[in-house]
Amino acid sequence: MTPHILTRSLDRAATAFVLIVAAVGVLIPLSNLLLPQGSMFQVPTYLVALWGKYVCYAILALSIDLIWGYCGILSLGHGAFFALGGYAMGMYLMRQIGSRGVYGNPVLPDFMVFLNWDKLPWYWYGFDKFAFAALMVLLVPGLLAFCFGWLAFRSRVTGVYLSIITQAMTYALLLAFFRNDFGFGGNNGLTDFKDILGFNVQAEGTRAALFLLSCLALIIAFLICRAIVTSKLGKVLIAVRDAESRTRFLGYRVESYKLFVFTLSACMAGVAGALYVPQVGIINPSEFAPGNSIEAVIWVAVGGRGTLVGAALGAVVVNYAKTFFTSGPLAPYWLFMLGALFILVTLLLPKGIVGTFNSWWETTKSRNGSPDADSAAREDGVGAPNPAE
Amino acid sequence: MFANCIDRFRALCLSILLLSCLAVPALASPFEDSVAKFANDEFSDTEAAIGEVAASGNALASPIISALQDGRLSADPDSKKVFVTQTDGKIVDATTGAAVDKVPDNAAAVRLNNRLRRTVEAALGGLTLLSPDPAKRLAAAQSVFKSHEENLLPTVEGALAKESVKPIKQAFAEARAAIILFKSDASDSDKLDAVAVVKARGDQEALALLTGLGDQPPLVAKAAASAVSSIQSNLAMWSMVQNAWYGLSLGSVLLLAAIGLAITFGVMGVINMAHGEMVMLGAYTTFVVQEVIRTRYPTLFDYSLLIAVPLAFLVAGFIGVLIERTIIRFLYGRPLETLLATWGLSLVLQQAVRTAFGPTNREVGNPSWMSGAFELGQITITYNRLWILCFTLAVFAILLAMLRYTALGLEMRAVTQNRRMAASMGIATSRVDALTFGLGSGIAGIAGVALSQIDNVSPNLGQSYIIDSFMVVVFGGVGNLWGTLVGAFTLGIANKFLEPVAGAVLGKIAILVLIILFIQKRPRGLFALKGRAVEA
Amino acid sequence: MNVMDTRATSAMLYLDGVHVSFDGFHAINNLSLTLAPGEMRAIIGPNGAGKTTMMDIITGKTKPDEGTVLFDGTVDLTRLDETRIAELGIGRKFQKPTVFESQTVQDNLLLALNVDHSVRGTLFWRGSKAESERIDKVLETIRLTDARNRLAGSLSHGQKQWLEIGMLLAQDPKVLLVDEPVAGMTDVETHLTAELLKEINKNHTIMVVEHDMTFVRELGVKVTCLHEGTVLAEGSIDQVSSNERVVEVYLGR
Amino acid sequence: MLTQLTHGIATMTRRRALAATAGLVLGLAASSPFAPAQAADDTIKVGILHSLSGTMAISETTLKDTILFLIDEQNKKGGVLGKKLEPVVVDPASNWPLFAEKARELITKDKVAVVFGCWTSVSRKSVLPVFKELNNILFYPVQYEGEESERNVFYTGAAPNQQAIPAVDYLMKEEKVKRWVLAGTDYVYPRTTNKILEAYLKSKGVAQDDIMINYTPFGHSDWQTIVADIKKFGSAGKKTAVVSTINGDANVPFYKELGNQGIKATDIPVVAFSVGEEELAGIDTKPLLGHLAAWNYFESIKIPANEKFIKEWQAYTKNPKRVTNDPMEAHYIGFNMWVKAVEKVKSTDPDKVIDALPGIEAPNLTGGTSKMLPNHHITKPVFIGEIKGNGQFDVVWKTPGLVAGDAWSKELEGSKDLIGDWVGKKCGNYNTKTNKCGGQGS
Repeated sequence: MTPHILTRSLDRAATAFVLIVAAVGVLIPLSNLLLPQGSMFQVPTYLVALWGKYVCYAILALSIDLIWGYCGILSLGHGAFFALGGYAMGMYLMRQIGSRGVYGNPVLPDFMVFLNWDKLPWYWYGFDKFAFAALMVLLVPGLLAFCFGWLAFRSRVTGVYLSIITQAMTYALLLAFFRNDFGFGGNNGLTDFKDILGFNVQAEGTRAALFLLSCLALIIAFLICRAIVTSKLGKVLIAVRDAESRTRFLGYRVESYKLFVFTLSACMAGVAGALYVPQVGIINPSEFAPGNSIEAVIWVAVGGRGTLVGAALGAVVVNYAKTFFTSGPLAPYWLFMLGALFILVTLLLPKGIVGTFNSWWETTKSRNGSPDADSAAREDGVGAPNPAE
Repeated sequence: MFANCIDRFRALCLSILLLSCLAVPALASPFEDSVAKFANDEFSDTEAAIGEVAASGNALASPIISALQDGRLSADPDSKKVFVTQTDGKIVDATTGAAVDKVPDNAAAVRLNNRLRRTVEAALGGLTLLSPDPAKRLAAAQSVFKSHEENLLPTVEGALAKESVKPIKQAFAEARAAIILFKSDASDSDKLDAVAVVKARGDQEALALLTGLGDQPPLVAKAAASAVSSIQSNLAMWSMVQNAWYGLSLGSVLLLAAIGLAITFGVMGVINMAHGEMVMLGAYTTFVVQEVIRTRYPTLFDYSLLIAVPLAFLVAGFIGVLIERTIIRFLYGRPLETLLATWGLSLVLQQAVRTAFGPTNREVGNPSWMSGAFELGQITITYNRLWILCFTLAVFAILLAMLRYTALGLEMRAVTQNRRMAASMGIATSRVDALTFGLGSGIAGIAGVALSQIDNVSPNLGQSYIIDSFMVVVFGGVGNLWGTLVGAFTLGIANKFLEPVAGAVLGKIAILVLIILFIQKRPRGLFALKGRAVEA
Repeated sequence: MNVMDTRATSAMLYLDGVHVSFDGFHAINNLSLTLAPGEMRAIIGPNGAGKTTMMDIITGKTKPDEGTVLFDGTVDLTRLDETRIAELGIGRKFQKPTVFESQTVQDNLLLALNVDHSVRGTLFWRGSKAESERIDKVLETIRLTDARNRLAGSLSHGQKQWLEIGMLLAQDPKVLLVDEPVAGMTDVETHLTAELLKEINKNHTIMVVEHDMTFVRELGVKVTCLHEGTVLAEGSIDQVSSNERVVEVYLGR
Repeated sequence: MLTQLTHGIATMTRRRALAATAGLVLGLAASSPFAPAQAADDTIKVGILHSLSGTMAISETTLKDTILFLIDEQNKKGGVLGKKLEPVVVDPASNWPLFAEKARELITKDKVAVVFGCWTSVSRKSVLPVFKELNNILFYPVQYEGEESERNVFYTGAAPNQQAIPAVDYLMKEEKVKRWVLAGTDYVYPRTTNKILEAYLKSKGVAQDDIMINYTPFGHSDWQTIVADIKKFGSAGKKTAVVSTINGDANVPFYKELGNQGIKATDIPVVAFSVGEEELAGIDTKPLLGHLAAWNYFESIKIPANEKFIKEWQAYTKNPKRVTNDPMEAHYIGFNMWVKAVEKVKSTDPDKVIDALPGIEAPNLTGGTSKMLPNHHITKPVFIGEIKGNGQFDVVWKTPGLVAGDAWSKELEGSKDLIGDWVGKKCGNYNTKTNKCGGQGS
């Protein structure tokens, strides 16, 4: 990528976001590793894992925002790409267990031994190599998205129809991965990981490194998204979102654009899944559940659709709330709160947290007669999406 | 020959005793001993007691054994006394038939297990072969067909000779054939005749009987083998019909679940993710109705569903109107945001029901007219499925008629086709919106009443139908009720023909993949609206 | 080569015997029409006459059930999709002004420029002087220079109409299909629009659909009146408006 | 806060903003809701990790109430080591990664001494690494597929040899069953159980043709085809039975279809391993009379200890109809074992308690005394119950004594030489052939 794309994409808010994430990525692991336990600023290890999870969710939210917020493709099956990336990583981690499994079989993962499989299925070959697995993390979700998108966008399946068939896709995958015959551990999925690249996944250092990597991935994903949405391509995407057939009459091949961002977004979701798995320690078919994908869309809606910072923020805020409400005396009522949050945000904050903040900022600034009201209003280089699709 | 005579004589005595229902006081002490064995609370003793009591020829044998079958026989382990609680609530001593005031406190119902239950059935079959009640005779003949007790042959033959009701006579003939087939000293020609009779019956029980014959003379074995293969090929043909029926039945469930969505989503364009929860509310309404009926008016139980249908419509419809007024109406023209808000709503409703009714399944009973099954040729049609199919079609027809012929229906169509025009013609569009959404939700509630008959009534009920419902509506074509109908039945039948080949899981996956591919071919479903209007 | 063929090959747009029906409703019925290069043609007709459907057919949005649609004498438009047709050089302005509301006026024009429209091209696009000069020029033509940084959604109705015409200019097509360009405009704006179209016509072939007879008269071009999907009359505005059938079905009273 | 954040960044210099951000981030991360709660020294915290929402709430909510009840009872008796027990309830929401997160939170933040929790195998697998890493104790109360013995986990539910195999034995002996349908939900527990049963049946001379295996997805609701298949399979002239490992919600429509299609227990009995009193509470059981379930506990068992437990439970939940079931009894046993072990070592230190637990005995609710074995499973009696018309079970058979739970199945090729022994060998997967810890090798 040429440098001008990068420079163009970094305005003040974006720079701030990158710096914050970088600060989080460096400071949390450092405080965890260097400060003495019990110190006020020491972040306990379990919080490193927890925040690592949030960061992965933020990447997933970015990938959804790229297609939904900027291109109007509402995928209710993005969890599928996340999970596929996770499975690719999980398969690598499974192979790393080697003979340390409970049955001590050097090649076969435990669940295969206990289903009496005598050899590794062909699609597990190669996953003992990290490079191969890393490639698959991008390739498998990307390829699925490409095939799916090629079919769907070429036939001009749009709007609700597209949302529903993406849901059908993830539901079909959910059922398939639940099948033990499918060879991915069935309902239990892949778990009991030991090493990643020779480091113990449970060691504090590894966790800290994974956290740092996740933050790095978030920054890279953010920069890629920024580069795209601030390029002319981004303008075309918004044009497609707001008036698809108009764009077509201008001579743009809309399906190619959609296919490009959809595939890219699936790859990003795959990376998020791959980083997620070693940090939570399990990947299982419930990640394919349609409800998960819908929830991820809601993070974006809460944070602010069509603003990249908002998407990432929404993921963190909703999941933080979930963590908060699922323990303690509020535990039995947390679904009420989550449900109410979704309803209230769509009703009262249709632009999401960041979108609403931007509007407020704009009015405040213009009231104060500040000259560059426009740049604050258009934090990502564009106006907020027209809610009416 | 001589033994046979005695058997016949005994059977005659037995039948006279049973028919006349004379309360001859049992003098024989062996009978008392036998009955007392019921009090031992050992399955082996109970089994012995059943055999002895059944064979005793005592007039009390039949009441005792039927009491045992229904759990009305109790025994006092200390005094070894056994009591029969009659169906009218009176209690008698099992050995004497004398009335007793009450069962002693330490007496407990005589317990059965499955093996004993079969013994009881067989014994009762023998005892009721000559019952004056035709239904009992038929049941007896069928249980003899299954148990093929050799010593019942004379009784069966006697009953066969006397029977005048045709189907029962047929059943007796089949029971006799079954006994003869298992009788080691029956002649080859008798056995060949018996094979023919059983073959003519042609159902799975006949098949079970013939395949379980064991050692037979070569001629008979050959005839049985050919009968088996003929029954099997016949049954294979029927299984196609059966699959089609199952498909229709599954299709009706899908249609029922989707039909409300066809209104809210198809006609109004509101993606209502809380649709499944409306179905759930309907099911819980049924539960509440049944609870009230159970505690207050137990005699009305068979009418519980009839009462629940309008109530479920009102409850779900009311909540639908409430949702429309407080949430959906602010989101018109933003279908995807409606999706998110209603998803949140579905979480709230689920948890609300979980809080109010507890997380576990709730029992919703089947009224008697929805229980059981009947045979049509060689397929079993269960009443609940049949009623659901009829009910679904009725709901569909009523809805269609409503949209076509009532003022509200006309207004609904006007508003969905051209809101501004409708408003300018004096239609209160917001009222119509609320009522349309209420109608769709109300129909979902009705669906809940029917689904409570075949599925769990739990807070998760709705979740399991939402995806399928959307698939049906999208597959059929949004905005077209007939499309929803055809879509539901197509998916149902396709699923049921795939299931035996691919298994339930792969079958379902295949259906999903087919839907995805189908939408590529026809992006707007089976019955898409064409023209400029759809682009608007 | 017979007469018809000559007409076909020399025409910019050539429609012959086109039929289209939606669910049994014949929207277009044996429609034949020829547009010569450099011509401006006004299309009039009552609602439902098939004007917009005709544009849909030309731009590839709707496929005709039968009939011939040729562009530039040789290209069969019925086989191509919207993107390809737009690339060939047929631009369209919609009945309801359709601009990209959440983007600035300037960006709307930028998107319309007929430069590389591939994914790669747009991803690595960097503005050139030539491009910005062209945008400046178009902005001037459509009198929106001052509004260049405003969001298109905040423009007035008339300004949106003009922006869309501006987008057509930026697209620089061979044929412009303009659907009701003056609907909702003031008299002054209408006049200016007519001037603008005449100016554009110097370099482009134009087909205008319009109800406003004053406007059509001001254009002073050949007029075709459609009715029930077929050509009812064709000729100068005076000829057409004096045609009895036209008066009966359209102008009325 | 967001406003301040962004506002701040806009006005401050970048360096100062960065410093502010750093403080904020760390503050946010390290403070609420994760700041270690000020643990009162006079209480011992007990973690409860059961789903209160989502699909598993249907089963797990009761277990949460059970532990709360047991803690309440224990506190009435004066608590443990003179300290009151304090329950810490979290909701993992039927979400497996959330189980791991919540386990971590319980151990690290709330500093619980022990956790009672999980239902599904996958939730246990998900929290397993957490318990190993943070060295805490999990009591797992549900029957499961076995093939596991971990130092930090105590399995108080049944292993396959404590449920499946006795049930099959019963059917063979009492019902003379010759033909078997193994019907299950497609996940690990049914798969493994069916593998074990298949091997076991074959060892008893059952032919492959006489075994039909069928798997259905979770929440399967249309059972027409499968019930018809079972009926067909059952009409081959041999006594047929269904061994059901069908899980959760799918049971209700399955039994309803069985009842409606007229399959009676006297024709084709169904023995289920996942259907207890709680599940039956949602079904009209009259058509199911005589179908069977195999468990280590039934509510209907009439001994004083059980009757007392039921009475107190119903009083505690203020619901005279509230049923009890097998996993509740497992928690009852596990809880009492933990209390005894803590009192024995006079400490709640996990290492000490883990070492003390094997050998601890605690009365169960069926009249016997269960013992914690070195493989962290317990001894239990096995009962076969027949469904009665009132939603309860009638015990028709029981094992003569208590059955010791096998961590590793003898019937499976991969595990037949393995044992778990945390007392002598200090190893969960000790190979008795090679005399080495660490599984099969090969």
